[in-house]
Amino acid sequence: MSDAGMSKIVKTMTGVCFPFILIFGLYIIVHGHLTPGGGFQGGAVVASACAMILIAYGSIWTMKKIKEKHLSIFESLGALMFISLAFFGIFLADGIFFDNFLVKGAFSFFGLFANTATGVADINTAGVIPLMNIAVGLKVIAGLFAIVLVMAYATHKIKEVDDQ
Amino acid sequence: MFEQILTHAPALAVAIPLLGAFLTPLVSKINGKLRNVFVVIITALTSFIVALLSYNILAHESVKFAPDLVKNGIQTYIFGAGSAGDPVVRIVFEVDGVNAFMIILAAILPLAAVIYSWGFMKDETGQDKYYTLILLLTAGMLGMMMTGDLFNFFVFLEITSIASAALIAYRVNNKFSVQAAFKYIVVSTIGALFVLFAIAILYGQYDALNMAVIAKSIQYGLLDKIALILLIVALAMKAGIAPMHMWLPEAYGRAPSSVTVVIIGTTLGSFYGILRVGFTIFGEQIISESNLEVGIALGWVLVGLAILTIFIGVLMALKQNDFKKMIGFAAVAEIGYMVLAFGAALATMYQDSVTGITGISSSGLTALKGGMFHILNDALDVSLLFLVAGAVYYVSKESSLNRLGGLARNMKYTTIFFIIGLVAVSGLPPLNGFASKLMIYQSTYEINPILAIVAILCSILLLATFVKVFYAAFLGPKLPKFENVKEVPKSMLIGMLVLTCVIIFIGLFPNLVVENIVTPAVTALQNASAYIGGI
Amino acid sequence: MSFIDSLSQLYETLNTDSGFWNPLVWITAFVIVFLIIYIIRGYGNKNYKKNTEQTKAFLSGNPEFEDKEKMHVKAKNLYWGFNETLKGLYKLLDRMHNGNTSDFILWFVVILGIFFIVLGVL
Amino acid sequence: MMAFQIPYLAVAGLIIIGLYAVLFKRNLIKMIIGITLIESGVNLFLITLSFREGSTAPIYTSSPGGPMSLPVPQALTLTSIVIGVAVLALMLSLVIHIFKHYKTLDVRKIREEDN
Repeated sequence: MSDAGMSKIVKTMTGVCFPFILIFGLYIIVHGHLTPGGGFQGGAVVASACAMILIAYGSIWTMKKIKEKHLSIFESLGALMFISLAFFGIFLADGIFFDNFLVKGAFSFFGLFANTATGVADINTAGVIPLMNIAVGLKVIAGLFAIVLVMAYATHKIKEVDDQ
Repeated sequence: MFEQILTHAPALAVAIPLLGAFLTPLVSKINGKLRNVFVVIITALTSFIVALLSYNILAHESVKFAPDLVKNGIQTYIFGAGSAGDPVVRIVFEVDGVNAFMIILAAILPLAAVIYSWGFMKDETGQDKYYTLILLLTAGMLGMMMTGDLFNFFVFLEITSIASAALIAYRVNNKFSVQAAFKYIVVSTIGALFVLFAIAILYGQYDALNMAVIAKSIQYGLLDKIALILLIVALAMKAGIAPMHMWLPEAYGRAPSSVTVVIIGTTLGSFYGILRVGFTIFGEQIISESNLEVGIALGWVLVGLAILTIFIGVLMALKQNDFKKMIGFAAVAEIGYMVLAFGAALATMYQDSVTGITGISSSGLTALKGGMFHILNDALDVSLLFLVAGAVYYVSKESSLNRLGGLARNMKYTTIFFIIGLVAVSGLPPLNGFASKLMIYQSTYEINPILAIVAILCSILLLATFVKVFYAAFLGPKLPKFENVKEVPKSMLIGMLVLTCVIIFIGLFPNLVVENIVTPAVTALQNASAYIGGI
Repeated sequence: MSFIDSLSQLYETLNTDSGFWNPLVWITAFVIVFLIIYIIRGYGNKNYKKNTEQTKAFLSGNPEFEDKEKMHVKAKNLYWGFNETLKGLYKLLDRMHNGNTSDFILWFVVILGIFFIVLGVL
Repeated sequence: MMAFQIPYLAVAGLIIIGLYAVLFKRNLIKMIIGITLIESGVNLFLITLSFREGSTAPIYTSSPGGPMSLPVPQALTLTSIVIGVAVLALMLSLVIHIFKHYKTLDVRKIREEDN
């Protein structure tokens, strides 16, 4: 991986593929409670799409576009969302930490649990679980991309020092 | 009010530091000072809840705040469903006497560390990440000490490993701290993976992850034996028992002092894991007539390892010239004393010829109490010494004892704290180290005099070690390069004072602590059936 | 158990199996002994004078160095005899503590093996 | 019945190869690969525990019916994989720093000197 990025062909193809991978990853996150997958898996897919951009365009260019600082804010927000959803369980519904307060009690916007028989399930049947999946997804996207980004940048820095 | 908090206390004790950890980066975007206040408040709140929880479990029935919550000395908390849920398939926190004892440590150590870091970390960069990781470490430690679920234990173990490794490498410009962190993460990952392997074996056998459920149905077949060995040895490596202790002095020595204090808590959390596995999960199998020989053999192996640990720790500490590495080796020796007590207790198991009931003899019981008491004392004493070492590093930027000297002339309070730590850790009367070591000496003397002699001898060598430090760093003429050294900032002094006060309190009233905190813990430790009945 | 009861526990003696330990009694005894020594000291010779040869440390007749660094015995020189006597043992310990990560894990495997043999799995 | 044993043999093989790499390889990166191998072995063990012959994936949506394999070990494996990723990332970034300081990846040279 050169620091300036790869050839024009690779860059163009990355641009073409990126939205599709993004959509696929987001699909996995949002449908985590119905199909295989969830926050971590979908987040890893999205983060790998971001890593693809990093490889195609090089770490310096990517560092200019997005800072590790901003990613860490997203990461905190994701984790915060997750833990606050768990905390809401104490204050609402039955008053238990990690309670699924959206499927019962006064805040039951989201009806019932998914039908336990086989067949097609609705997306709004799992209460807080999809929301938690989204929170985890946010954290994983930001976290994994930050790791890859910082590592790429650090190796580039070491190379720079070695060259001198 | 208290009852409301206490209902959720096991969950809150983990959730509040977690919430604090994730809020810290956002708060520190606003202001550095605000962040420090925020972190101290979060830690103090956690400590308060933990102390409340611990009090409610250990206190006598009539003075409890919420006696309904505690059944048989055990409070359970089922995540996600409350009392309506089936505890077998859900994540459960089960806090009994042992847990209530261990979390006292987790209440004191991070509080002292966080107050101390206010001054200690003043000039460092990346403090938001530092505080995030400290809070994460606290949450992981508390989770480890309260969970009633084996897999959850593994998860918290890994959380603490990752957070501590990142904190050990906090000073990335120092090559020694980076390599110490690498060694720590390799050792703890491999340990944790073997723990997971053992958990998987148990899960495959009994189709449960809940400790109580596994303990209820456990047999003592070949696979269970393998799981037992893997769990004990892997956790022993994480607890720093010789000859698997080599990571410990390096990790303790190279981490910033405030971090070391919290890592001591997690190391003792791993030690708690050994106790839980040995006495609760396999308790009814090990302490039973059919496996009496095996239990005694296990006890003697532990005693052998303990003697080795004490010996190596003390001898290496005597030779070290690095302040914090020396305390690290002393910490290894202190862990050896605990293992000695617990191993000796197992080795005294006997079968009553009349009733046919197997049990631990009365000297074994004293050993158990002494060992349990020593967990608390060791954590406090060693932590205080590390904080003093950090204070010395803070003023002199020097960790080698060869280049230190005459600091007592400028740092009165730090010197006093060091003397208190020295007296406590080397088991001199009247401080806390003596009380617990006395119990260990006496009980091991009744089991085998040689053990007690080795223990006392090594304690004397430990004193010699710290007298050397005291002489080399604090006494002697005022060195010209330390002419302008000043006493450390107030927050650091307060951090040390917190620990010192607890040490002196335990030292002056050992019976109070033993009767009210240690004895319930030992009773709970032996009473595996109560833990099983908690679910 | 009332609050008064728990207060009375403050000065109770810690009974270990065949002995006991009460720091408050110990401290009282210590203070009394200290007072006696202090009284005896009061009867001592009072011809001590400040800022004379009397106050200087006696270094076996050697002169005191001007350089403070040279006056301080460094940590590596303390317990020289002890280290010299146990040289063989320390060589062994140093070889054990070689700081090689692979060796840490090797010890883990060795202890695992010992436990397997003791508990009769192998 | 031999076919049932193959995954367990693979588990043992993975763990032993991983331990071999950790114990006898001198390159830090190879040691890390060894650790990941042990981790894969343990994960494979968990997954193997959950599988029954002829069972399908434990998803209710449009499932063909019939027995399903146990979902709990799969959840455990997933958690363990997530932790593994975090540990791996941490170890690799520490290795980057170690290389910066020591200019080598030989495990025998990565150690403290007395000062």
